[in-house]
Amino acid sequence: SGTSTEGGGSVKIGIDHPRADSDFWNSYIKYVPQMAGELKADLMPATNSQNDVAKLVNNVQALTGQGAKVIVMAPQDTGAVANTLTQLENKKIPVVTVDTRPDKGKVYMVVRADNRAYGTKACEFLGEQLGGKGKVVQLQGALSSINGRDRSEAFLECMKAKFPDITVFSEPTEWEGSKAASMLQTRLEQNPDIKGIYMHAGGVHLAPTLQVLRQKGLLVPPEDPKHIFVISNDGIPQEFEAIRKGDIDATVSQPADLYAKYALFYAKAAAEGKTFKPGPTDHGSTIIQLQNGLEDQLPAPLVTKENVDDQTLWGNQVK
Amino acid sequence: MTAPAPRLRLARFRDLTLVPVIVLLLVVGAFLDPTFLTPGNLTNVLQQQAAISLLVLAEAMILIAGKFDLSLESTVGTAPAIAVMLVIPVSAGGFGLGLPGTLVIPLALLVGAAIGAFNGFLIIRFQLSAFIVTLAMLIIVHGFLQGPTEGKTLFELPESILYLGSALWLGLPAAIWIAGALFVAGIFGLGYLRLGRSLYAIGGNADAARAAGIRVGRVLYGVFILGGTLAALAGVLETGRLGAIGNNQGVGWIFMVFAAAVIGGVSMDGGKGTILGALTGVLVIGLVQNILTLIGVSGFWQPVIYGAIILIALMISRIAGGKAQD
Amino acid sequence: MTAPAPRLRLARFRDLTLVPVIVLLLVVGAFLDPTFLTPGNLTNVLQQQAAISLLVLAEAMILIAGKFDLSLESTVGTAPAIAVMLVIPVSAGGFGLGLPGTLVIPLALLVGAAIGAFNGFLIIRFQLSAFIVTLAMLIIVHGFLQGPTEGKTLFELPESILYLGSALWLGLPAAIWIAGALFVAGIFGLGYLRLGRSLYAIGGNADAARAAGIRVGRVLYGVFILGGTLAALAGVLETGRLGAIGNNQGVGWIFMVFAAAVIGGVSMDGGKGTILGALTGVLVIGLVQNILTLIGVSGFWQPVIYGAIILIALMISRIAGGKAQD
Amino acid sequence: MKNHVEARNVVKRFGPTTALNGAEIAIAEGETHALVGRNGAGKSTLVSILTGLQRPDAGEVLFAGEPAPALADRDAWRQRVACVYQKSTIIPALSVAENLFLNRQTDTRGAINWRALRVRARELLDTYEVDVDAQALAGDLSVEQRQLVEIARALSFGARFIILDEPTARLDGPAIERLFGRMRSLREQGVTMMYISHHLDEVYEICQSVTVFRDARHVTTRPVAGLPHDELVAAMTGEATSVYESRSRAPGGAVVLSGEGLSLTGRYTNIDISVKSGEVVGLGGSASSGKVGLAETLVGLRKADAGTITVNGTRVRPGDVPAALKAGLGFVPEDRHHEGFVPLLSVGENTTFPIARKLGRYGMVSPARRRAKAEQLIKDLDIKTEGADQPVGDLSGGNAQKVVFARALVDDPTVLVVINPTAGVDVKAKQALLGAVEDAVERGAGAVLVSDELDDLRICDRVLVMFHGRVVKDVPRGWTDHELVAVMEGIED
Ligand SMILES: Nc1ncnc2c1ncn2[C@@H]1O[C@H](COP(=O)(O)OP(=O)(O)OP(=O)(O)O)[C@@H](O)[C@H]1O
Ligand SMILES: Nc1ncnc2c1ncn2[C@@H]1O[C@H](COP(=O)(O)OP(=O)(O)OP(=O)(O)O)[C@@H](O)[C@H]1O
Ligand SMILES: [Mg+2]
Ligand SMILES: [Mg+2]
Repeated sequence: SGTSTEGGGSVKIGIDHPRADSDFWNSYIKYVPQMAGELKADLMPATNSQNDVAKLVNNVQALTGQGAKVIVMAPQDTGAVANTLTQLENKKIPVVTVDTRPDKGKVYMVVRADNRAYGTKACEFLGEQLGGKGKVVQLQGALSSINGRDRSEAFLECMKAKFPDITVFSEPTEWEGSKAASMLQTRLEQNPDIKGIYMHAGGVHLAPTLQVLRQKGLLVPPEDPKHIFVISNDGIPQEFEAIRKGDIDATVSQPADLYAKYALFYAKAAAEGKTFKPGPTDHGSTIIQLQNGLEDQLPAPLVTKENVDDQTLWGNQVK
Repeated sequence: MTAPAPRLRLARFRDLTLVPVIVLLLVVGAFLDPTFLTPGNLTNVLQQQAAISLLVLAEAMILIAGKFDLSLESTVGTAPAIAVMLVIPVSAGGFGLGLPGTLVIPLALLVGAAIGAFNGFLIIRFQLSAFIVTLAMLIIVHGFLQGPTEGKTLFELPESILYLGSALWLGLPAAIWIAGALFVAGIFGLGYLRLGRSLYAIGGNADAARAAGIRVGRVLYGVFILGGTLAALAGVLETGRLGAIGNNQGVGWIFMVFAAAVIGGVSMDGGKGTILGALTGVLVIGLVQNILTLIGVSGFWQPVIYGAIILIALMISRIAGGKAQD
Repeated sequence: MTAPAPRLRLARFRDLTLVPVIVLLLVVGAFLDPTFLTPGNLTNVLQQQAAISLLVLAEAMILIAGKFDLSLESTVGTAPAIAVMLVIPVSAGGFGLGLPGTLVIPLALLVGAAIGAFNGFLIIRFQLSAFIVTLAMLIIVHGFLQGPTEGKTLFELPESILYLGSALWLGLPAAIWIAGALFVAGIFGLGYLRLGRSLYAIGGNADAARAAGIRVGRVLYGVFILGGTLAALAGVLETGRLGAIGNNQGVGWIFMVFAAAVIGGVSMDGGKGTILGALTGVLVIGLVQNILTLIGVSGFWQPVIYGAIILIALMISRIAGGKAQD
Repeated sequence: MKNHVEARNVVKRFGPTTALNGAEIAIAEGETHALVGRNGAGKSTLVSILTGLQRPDAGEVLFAGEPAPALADRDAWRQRVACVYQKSTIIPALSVAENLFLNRQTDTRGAINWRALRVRARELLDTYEVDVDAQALAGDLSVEQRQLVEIARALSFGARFIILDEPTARLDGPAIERLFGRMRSLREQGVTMMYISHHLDEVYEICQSVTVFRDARHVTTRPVAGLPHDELVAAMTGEATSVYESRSRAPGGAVVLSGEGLSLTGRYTNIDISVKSGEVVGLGGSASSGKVGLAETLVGLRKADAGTITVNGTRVRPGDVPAALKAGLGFVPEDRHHEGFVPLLSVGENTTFPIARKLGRYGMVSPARRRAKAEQLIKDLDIKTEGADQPVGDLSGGNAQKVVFARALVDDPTVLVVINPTAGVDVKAKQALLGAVEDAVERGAGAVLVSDELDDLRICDRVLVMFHGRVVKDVPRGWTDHELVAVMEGIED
């Protein structure tokens, strides 16, 4: 899509953050101004849609009203932004979405790691650790969130295909630590032989899970037969800490820094009228073609005790 | 023994106590951001508030009649979603009944009315606490969105359901006209019709209303059904504005709805308040949200500022209204 | 026209109308899952409900006194979080004041009491609507968690705050003992203490209570402060159970709290209900949640079943209680 | 003459209470028929059955020989009967005009013409000489004004049968006279009326026949003319009862209650009052004289703008009820529903709140001691109740008033302030309540008695008459009705 190029840096980029109450997004929000400085992008004050797509729509209207020429957003509801995207397309305002891929409506670039890949990686890790049999618990996010659903579906599909002898209990926690703790506790009471846990979000599930395991005396080293293998998702510093201590075994690092960096990178590129093509990029990722735009699939590394001290991981860079 | 006249005159303006607040917000907004007072932005504010304002209208009537409905917020998502699923094919997430797409709006309104009728049934027939019945219904009705869709967003919608929420009539979004017309109808109905006035009588003293020959049960049924229908219409408008029905459509609205109604002078104890007052409450909340967005307050602290403004509006409406609130 | 004694006797058991429901749940649960009736599982249920039960206790007292407090749910997260931030170093997300770690629980309770006092101040002194004041406070207090933490979970907590929520006393989680003791105190206090009985008088007819020599304002202040303190204690227990303070701690609890209190027989109109009744309400909700988890109902349809059970409990408590609910 | 209204063999139960047990009444066309009986005899229950608000458990109601309409058909009921209920049916948040024409603001289905409605309301109010602004909010009216609005509304239906359930309990002399004038002219127009009152002299004045209910049953129906007063009272109470004789006594020397220089804008100005131990001081005056406002100030329900109050030697902080109670005051407020009792709480708790601290140690209240105390009060004041555990909200009006009285007396007050103590109370109860005041005074208390009823004021050692917010005369014992009324009306000073 064509953009009104009036010379690089003076093009205003409007950005909307999806929520202010989760660790992952909090890190992302912190990276944004830093990356904007590095990339010399002209960023307007950010709005925050508090996990509400109706607010997102209002915020985008306000941003364009104030003169934004490019919009960066992270719609947590991938369907309900369709109209907004169409309106922005009509106004010739390119859109970069972060973390989620809108179902409908034109996007310039989607910047995300593949959430289905998270689920698959977790499944493969647990399947191998358990030797293909036993019981595992999946602490799901909210079923109404696309990311939670992608992780959950991919995890279940992979388990069914590759490890049919593993029983999976899925617990809908609504991203709430309290529900996670209660459900896990109940499930462990019912099935004391559970051997693996997949947590959809380290930020909310990590501490409650450890607390339940600790109370049940199950927080023991991998060598101990009572050990429960735990894989997390997000890659926040506390998960790395827990991996180092041996409390959990792995996590999938969702690259908050890269989300921020490439969101702004593509926003600036859009402002400058650049175009991209599917294929490998110079930063170790692949751009794929969608029916409504392009998607840069950023790498999401599996972090275990072996690579937990890798300084390129974003979780090792936050103070 | 006769009451002094000035005080009475003032009472008539009690529904307008928020007007100074609105004026203040307009001035402050214009001062803080040049975009604010542009017709485009103000139109946006109205359009953004159109759907929620219908819920405020519905809730104001229910509150005036002395009852309570929390489940309205769930109807906003569920009513249009069920209607859509009745008409779209299985491949798009529907039930595959193959009903014609033009029926979708009437179906949505019907679903809303049915939810309202069921609320009324439990509250009026079984004399259950309206708060808890509609709280349980809030959960159940939302389950009827999440269950059939399995948490997925419906985005292949029949054209007809999108029309109202996205069309322009005479240069203004249709949603604004619709909400405006319904508010005018509400102001007139509750101000000048016997049926409307009977809501005040029921909310003020149900026994007295019954003694005066008002069919209390029947009127209350009507109010709940109308409330559900308005919530469904709000859902249709919101669907058109957003272009899809997410699982969270309407979720979390109800608190704002109550805040708007109460700062607009509607009493939680029934029998008091006006539709015009409720409208000013909606406007205050819409303007505050818009200003906070425009000046880009940090998302982390936004709730504090927002809540504080509600408190201040509440105090102003208390001081101007002159009476203790319930 | 003289009254037969049986009715009076029966009236005393009105707070126990949910006991048959609890028995039914125990039977159904045992039938559906062999784990259900094990001491381990029942202990878990109690532990899981300990924190929320303190909120129900607080809300029941506030409702009996004829008021309302929605902001309790926000205090559950904010009070311990602020207290923790006061003692932990900047590097761990604190304010860096360097207060001793042992102070963290008293500080949390103090924050809770302060929030309650501020609610009381607005509601009693300014005579504002309790519903909307505490709704605004719900938003503001949560903002005071989200603002200073900037949305981050507090992971590095002083040991002392974790103790109560995770310790075992005589083989049972300390949280159960604490909640149990406070409920006993509540049942006793509201049943046999002058001060406790005055809550019923105030909720039933505040003017008459004032005329009977009860210092209404002072008692209400006390109730709000006690409510805030209990919510803070609930937050401390929950923090110990979860091992960290996330930004969502307590969020969304308040509806369950009201549901528990009301199905337990506490009236939203004030002056009616008992702490024992509220306790049975908590147990019903805890058992339902536990059974749904054990049998692994599809997450998508869980809300429908859950809401339906609340409605059924409500009807049972209505039919057994014999009087219309408000 | 045929019966315009007839109720046969009506039974009505509320839970374990049988409010009507085979009761009957027959009212002839065009007569004004009194229904009397003690508190809780079932009078108001019969009213709700005769007006179609409640369905009798058994029995039937006939209008002009025809069976009554179905309960749901409110319009049919309203054509047959209009009523001023004992419990207010005024909606406070609505204007007087709208209250008057509730659910009939228009004759058509169209929009309400508010201006026309106000005009109609003013006409109606003028017809019945009710001095109330049609535009005022009903909630802002005084108790008396609200009552007048209710009466005007009931009369305005043009029904041929009108029920008035204790309309005069809250009216003062002139207002009662105006009401009676209206009733007489209605009777001349052939309207049938049922009139309920505890003032038997009113029955003699306005009614042609009288029905007596006792213990939920019909006892007798007689023409009023030639019916001896004693016999009527005996029918009501089931025993011979003599007229109340006020006792004489000599006031002591100690001043137990005094107010100096009290002023409250809009209510009263510059009042000095002092009450001695062993003395009953009456406060009289017509509507709006400020007597109630003054009494409410003395007990701490209101805060005076200026002046001081001393109770039993203690200077009490203005507007502080607990402090006044602690200093030894007991009082009966004007409106029992408003300030008198907590309807959901038991008789026991309502009566003992002021002495809760004496019913147990460490802030505890012993239920056993509370019940014992309450049972004693129930006996002393002859409160008709299922027992100390019955909620006061379930009692009949007069018995609820006795509960309020019990609360005032429970702490053996040194000062007793009672406002309209006998409103809605039956003859025998009235004697009991006035006797209770005198008993307390004989034990050494001083009392202030505010009342619109001259009979009540008769027990006073002296009556302070107020007019437009000032005490205009201190009338010693021995006044005649005529003298006192003249002072109250400001005709003579
Ligand atoms: N709604 C009710 N619920 C329970 N009991 C009731 C109810 N209404 C009346 N009663 C009882 O029925 C009896 C008759 O009451 P009613 O009000 O008819 O008496 P009344 O003759 O009008 O007395 P009063 O002169 O005091 O007004 C009383 O014992 C009263 O307690
Ligand atoms: N709540 C109120 N607000 C404003 N004015 C009031 C209120 N109550 C009474 N008044 C007015 O104050 C004046 C004195 O009232 P007060 O009740 O003391 O007189 P009163 O002698 O008791 O009259 P009544 O016999 O009618 O009760 C009257 O003009 C009355 O209308
Ligand atoms: Mg009566
Ligand atoms: Mg008065």
